[in-house]
Amino acid sequence: MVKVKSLADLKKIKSELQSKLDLREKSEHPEKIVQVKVAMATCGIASGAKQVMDFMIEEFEKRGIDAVVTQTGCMGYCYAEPTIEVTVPGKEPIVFGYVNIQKADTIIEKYVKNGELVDGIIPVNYETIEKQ
Amino acid sequence: MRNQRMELVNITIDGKTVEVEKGSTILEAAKLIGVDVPTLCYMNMGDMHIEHKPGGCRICVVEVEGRRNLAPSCVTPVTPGMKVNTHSIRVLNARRTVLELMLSDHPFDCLICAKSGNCDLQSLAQRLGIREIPYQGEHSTYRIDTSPSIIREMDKCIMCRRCETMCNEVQTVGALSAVNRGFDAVVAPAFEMNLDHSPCTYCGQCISVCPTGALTEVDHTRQVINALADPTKTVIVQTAPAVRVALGEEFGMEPGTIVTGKMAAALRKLGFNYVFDTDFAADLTIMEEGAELLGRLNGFLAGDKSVRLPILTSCCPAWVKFFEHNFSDLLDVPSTARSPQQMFGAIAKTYFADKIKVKREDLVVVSIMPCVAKKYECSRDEFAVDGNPDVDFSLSTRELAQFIKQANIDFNSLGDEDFDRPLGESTGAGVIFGTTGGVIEAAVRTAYELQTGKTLDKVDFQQIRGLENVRYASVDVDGFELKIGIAHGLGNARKLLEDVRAGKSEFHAIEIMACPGGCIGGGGQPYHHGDVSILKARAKAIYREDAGKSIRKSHENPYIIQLYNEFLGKPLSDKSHHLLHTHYFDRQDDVFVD
Amino acid sequence: MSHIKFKLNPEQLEELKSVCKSFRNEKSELINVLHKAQGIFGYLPAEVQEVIAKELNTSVAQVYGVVTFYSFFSMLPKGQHPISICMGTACYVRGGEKVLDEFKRILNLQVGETTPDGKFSLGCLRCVGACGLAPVVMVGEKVYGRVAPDGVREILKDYE
Amino acid sequence: MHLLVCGGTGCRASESDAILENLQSTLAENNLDGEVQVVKTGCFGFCEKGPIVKVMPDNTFYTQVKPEDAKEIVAEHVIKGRKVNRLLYLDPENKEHVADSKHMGFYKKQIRIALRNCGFINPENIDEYISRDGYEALAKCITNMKPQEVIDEIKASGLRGRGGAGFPTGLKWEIASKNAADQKYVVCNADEGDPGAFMDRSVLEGDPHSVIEAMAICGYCMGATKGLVYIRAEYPLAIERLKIAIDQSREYGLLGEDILGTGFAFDLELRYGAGAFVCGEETALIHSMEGLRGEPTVKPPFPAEKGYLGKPSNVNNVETFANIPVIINKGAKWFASLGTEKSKGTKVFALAGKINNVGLIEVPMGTTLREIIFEIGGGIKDGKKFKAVQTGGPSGGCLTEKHLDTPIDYDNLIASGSMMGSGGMIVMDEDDCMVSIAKYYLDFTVEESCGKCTPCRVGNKRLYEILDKITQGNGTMEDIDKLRNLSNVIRDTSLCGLGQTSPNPVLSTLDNFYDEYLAHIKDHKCPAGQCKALMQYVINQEACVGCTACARVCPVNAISGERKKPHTIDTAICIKCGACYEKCKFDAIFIN
Repeated sequence: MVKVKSLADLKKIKSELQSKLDLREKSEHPEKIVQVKVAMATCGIASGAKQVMDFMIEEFEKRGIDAVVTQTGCMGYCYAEPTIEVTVPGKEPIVFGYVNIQKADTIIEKYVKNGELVDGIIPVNYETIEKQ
Repeated sequence: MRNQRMELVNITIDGKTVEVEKGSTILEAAKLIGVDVPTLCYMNMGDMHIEHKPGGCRICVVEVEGRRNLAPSCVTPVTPGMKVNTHSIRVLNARRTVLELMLSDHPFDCLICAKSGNCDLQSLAQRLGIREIPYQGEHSTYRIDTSPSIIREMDKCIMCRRCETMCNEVQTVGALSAVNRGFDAVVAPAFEMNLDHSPCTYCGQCISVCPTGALTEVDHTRQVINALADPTKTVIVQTAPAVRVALGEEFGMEPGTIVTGKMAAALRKLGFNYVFDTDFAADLTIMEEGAELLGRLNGFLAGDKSVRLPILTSCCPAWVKFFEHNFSDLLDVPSTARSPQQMFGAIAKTYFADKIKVKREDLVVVSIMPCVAKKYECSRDEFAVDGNPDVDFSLSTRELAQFIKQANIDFNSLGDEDFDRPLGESTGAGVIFGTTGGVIEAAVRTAYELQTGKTLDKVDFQQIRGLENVRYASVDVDGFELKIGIAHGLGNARKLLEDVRAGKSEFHAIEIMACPGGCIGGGGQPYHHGDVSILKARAKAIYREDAGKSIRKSHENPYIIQLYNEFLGKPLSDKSHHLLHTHYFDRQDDVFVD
Repeated sequence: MSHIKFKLNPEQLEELKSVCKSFRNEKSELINVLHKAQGIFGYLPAEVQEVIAKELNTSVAQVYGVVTFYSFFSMLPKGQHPISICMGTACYVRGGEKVLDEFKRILNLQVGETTPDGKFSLGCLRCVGACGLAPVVMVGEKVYGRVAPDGVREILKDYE
Repeated sequence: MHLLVCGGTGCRASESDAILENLQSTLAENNLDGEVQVVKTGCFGFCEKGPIVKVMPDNTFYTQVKPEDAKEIVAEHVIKGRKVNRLLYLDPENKEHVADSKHMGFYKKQIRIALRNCGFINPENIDEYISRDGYEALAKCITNMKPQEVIDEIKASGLRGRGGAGFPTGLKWEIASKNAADQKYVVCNADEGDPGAFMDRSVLEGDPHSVIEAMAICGYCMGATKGLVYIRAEYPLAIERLKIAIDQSREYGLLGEDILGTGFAFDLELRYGAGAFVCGEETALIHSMEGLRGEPTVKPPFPAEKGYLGKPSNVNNVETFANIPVIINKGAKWFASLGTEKSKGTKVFALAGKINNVGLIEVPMGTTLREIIFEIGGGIKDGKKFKAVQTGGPSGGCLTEKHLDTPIDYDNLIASGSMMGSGGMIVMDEDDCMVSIAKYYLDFTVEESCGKCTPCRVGNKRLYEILDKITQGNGTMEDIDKLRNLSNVIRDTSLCGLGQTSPNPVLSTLDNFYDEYLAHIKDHKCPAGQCKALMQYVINQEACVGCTACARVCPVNAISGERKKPHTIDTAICIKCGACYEKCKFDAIFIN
């Protein structure tokens, strides 16, 4: 792994990383790259987030959908764990709550494949600092 | 000592302005202007570097203008312009409530408590005029722990943690620690076992500082009374040097009052058949230990590499147990000489029993000691013959005082009496055993003359006296520089011993006393309540007693000479070895066994 | 105090000593050492504490004083399936105490005890931070959320 | 097109299910059910203006929708593309309808600074952190700023310690920086101990690098090369993620020797807490890290003079650190623009208890309790009545209806008889007995008191015992005086923050719920029906149909009666577990 040797170095790495992410989002086949983040903090894991994540990775592969499933920290919606955020390219990220394997399956089939929303959307109700 | 260059701070306490050194506490500042803020857990024995101020009891709280809550005066440093009120309604109510809380978790058996009349908690309750305890609730209850020397009745513990500081920081014994937490917190040995399953040395320093009756000595007065009442027994008593300079305190005398004569008279009134002096045995110890020192020294000077130096004194039983636990790899370093108490017992039950034609089992030897470890010492198996101990019972200075009072003896009006002979005659060298540095000074007086054959003109070795924790001195023994070290307090002893273990020690002889100050500060002495000036006064009295003696070197004691002539032969003879020397045990794993 | 008899075998003794050594036998690492030791033995029997005291050059009383101060350390072996009921505020207001009572009743145990067959032990813990799932019960590493008293038997069934 | 209908409890109570049905049927009538989906969502947190219907993708936000509005929404908005103005959210300030929910002020209620990366990045991947400005603040500090400049920036930001007491962070750093020593330490307090609080855990699990970065910045400011994170052993996931993050930072050279070629060195070690709440107090924490019993010591000396191993140390909590990189990156001025006059920035709260949206929120200082509970939190569970909110954990107090509109900051909370604490916020409803709540907290304090000082060791025990006596129905009016006096003395004389604040739950409930105390003492009644000793379960003979459900569920067989005939409860046997009460479908069992 490369060491970050200076401030300039850090900035360079950052812009490389960002363009890599951008590339992923603005790829030539945007419809094919779906991003899923699974909230994997203690409450999430306790309510089965790990199983949901494993299921989604496996199913995307099986169903031939180009997707990246990553873990992330607590989204704050503890009442609705497990929660996941699904970003279909070109669309706003949507957070789904109370996701079990069945629900995950529905999300893939309905939302990811057809853009149909399903029950259990968690409305995001905060601002990020980027907007400030 | 006020240093002129010290920065000074002005503060106001109870409307009075006082100028104090920066860094002083409110408590210290208050003392300067005669405001006596009560304290409980606080303890400061400055000259001996013993300080304990956890700020835990909260009795000493005062109101500081501008501060949100009350300040514990014992640990709050003064700041310029600080305005303190030590007796506002808020303070008085808080102090009273805190004490009421303490008492709400304390047994109400003051009437029969060993500490009654000497209890800091009791005095404070009196001082604050507590007449009822508004808060009732659960009491902490613990099993009473009885060991050979110390009783722990932790129901009475108020968590001042003084004992913990003494045991761990001062003595580095490590027998006690605070255990559990919250309401269940208490000071206890590991696994809350009894002290006899711990590395406790029975030095009794925990008792000396305990403000309540949670830690007291095992009381043997009853057994002594029974022996005195038994017509078939001849009961003799020996009194340690440090007792005579402290006993008077129990009868309202100034610390440092010498009461040797009154004490002998009182003991005689109590019914002891013979009143003897442990100082005699101290002289005997010097003969044996001195001979051992010279033997090792001369061997060393002759190039014998197997000689173990330095030699360590062995008259303190707490110290003996300490090195058996902690320095079991160095068991051949200390002198093999028994302590004066045990030498006395061994001689009494052989030489003296023969002289008065009393059978061993009919002779009861009682010792009066400034110590509680002595109780343990006389119970050690190796100091008994067929189950009959050389010393039957050991009473502390406090127990003796209590006994005298119980027997309706008006101690203060007693006339002076002498000890009986032959075991009551002693020299000034025997007397100074009672304070730190005394044993080594006594040993030097004798060793010098025996080694050089010359007379020592100046017997006062000022350079080795005092209360510094660790002291060093060298004595010119006819051209040879004898290097000696002195430590009192086991923590200080540990430092010297670690040097010995590491092979770094330059000393030829080291004196060690377990208690800070030596026996004058022993765990069985009248409570000094943390006041170092009392210890200083006792030490001074010891040296006064020494200076007043006509004979001041052990080997000149005529009855010692007689003892060797009639019975022992010479120091380190076979008989001496058998009666006056001992051996040590490895106790490093000797704890916590069920 | 009653003590569970525990005897270290030579390998365990060596393992414990090497744990101490990995922390440079420093007194100030006592709590780290205790964590590791409890990880190895499941609890901290007296003999383990004695070895640690010796290795770290401190007194057994001090080690015991530390062990008894922290609720994470235990001198009693836990059951095969340690049950912990969260007593955090969120769980409390959502009925954690009732759940605890039900476990006590069904298993006939008090907090801190282990069933005679060594299968279950019962304990309380402070907030696990899964307040969204209150009341929370942990059996071993598994977290059960939104537990109602009548769900207690169901949970226990998982371990029969 | 999607129509999102709120399925949160609040909205469902006001017929959101009917709205959903009406929308679906209207769409079907118009043959639009294939193109437009109606979806039920979780709570928008805006229950005050519910039911909510949101139209995607144009973000139209309809409030206070009634079932009969469904037709108009479909006819106008879906078919004609014209928004239904009268249903749009009315901005309370400029009285204008807001068409796009993104412009609603409501969304400004939460601003995520400390939580900025939680739920966004993969915490186990340093690249994701870097791509979101990670380590830029550190780089900026050590390459372009002098330590004092950084300290000045933190001071100017007005950031105060988020652990509870609210000491100005910049000032704390400055003091530590001025004490010269050969070694100094930066300590992160991650021993989150308040029952019902999980902010720090979430930050460490979701964004560990922000804490690492901030600690390094602090190290640079005070001249420390070593950092220690004191973390609860009960947080295995947080520990694991932190370890991964530390390793990654080392690999990147962002920890270790000569960071970014500046010569600045800094590294981190973990220390584990072992279950002692008092270790949240900084001196106790330091003793615990030294391998001792976690007992606090008197200050002064402060850790900044004599801390870990006797060296100058600076202790801050996780959330405090998590704010630092943002302050450096966006500037003190920006940070200080958020919040109130004396409390700047935002605060993370763990919202729990009888509230719909249990969760983690971050709001600017000055937000009111009402906004948090009824807007963000979605109101009280099961439509019950709000009774109190407990903030500050065992050190805090219970606030009531009358405090709902108080802007929350350090000073206001203290003035209201509670405190900020670390950020636990437990909502209570009409079923919660406030005497029992006070007792619950005292039980906690008694359990967690270290035992060093008398007032905390014995005083809290006595407080607990008196409260217990009252909940048993044996209290007297004299006990109330005792509670007050003891509470005041414990507060006034305890050694550390634990004891100084432990009576707060008692005092605040005495102040705000005095009637409940009276009811227990004088009437021997627990108004909330929580105190077992004061209640009796009774079967209403008229309502009981004899279904036997209660008798079957009773664990002690205290209920008897023939089938189809009214049952009775033998109060002598009844253990008051409440199982029958919960089981009865006919509301025939009541609490007397």
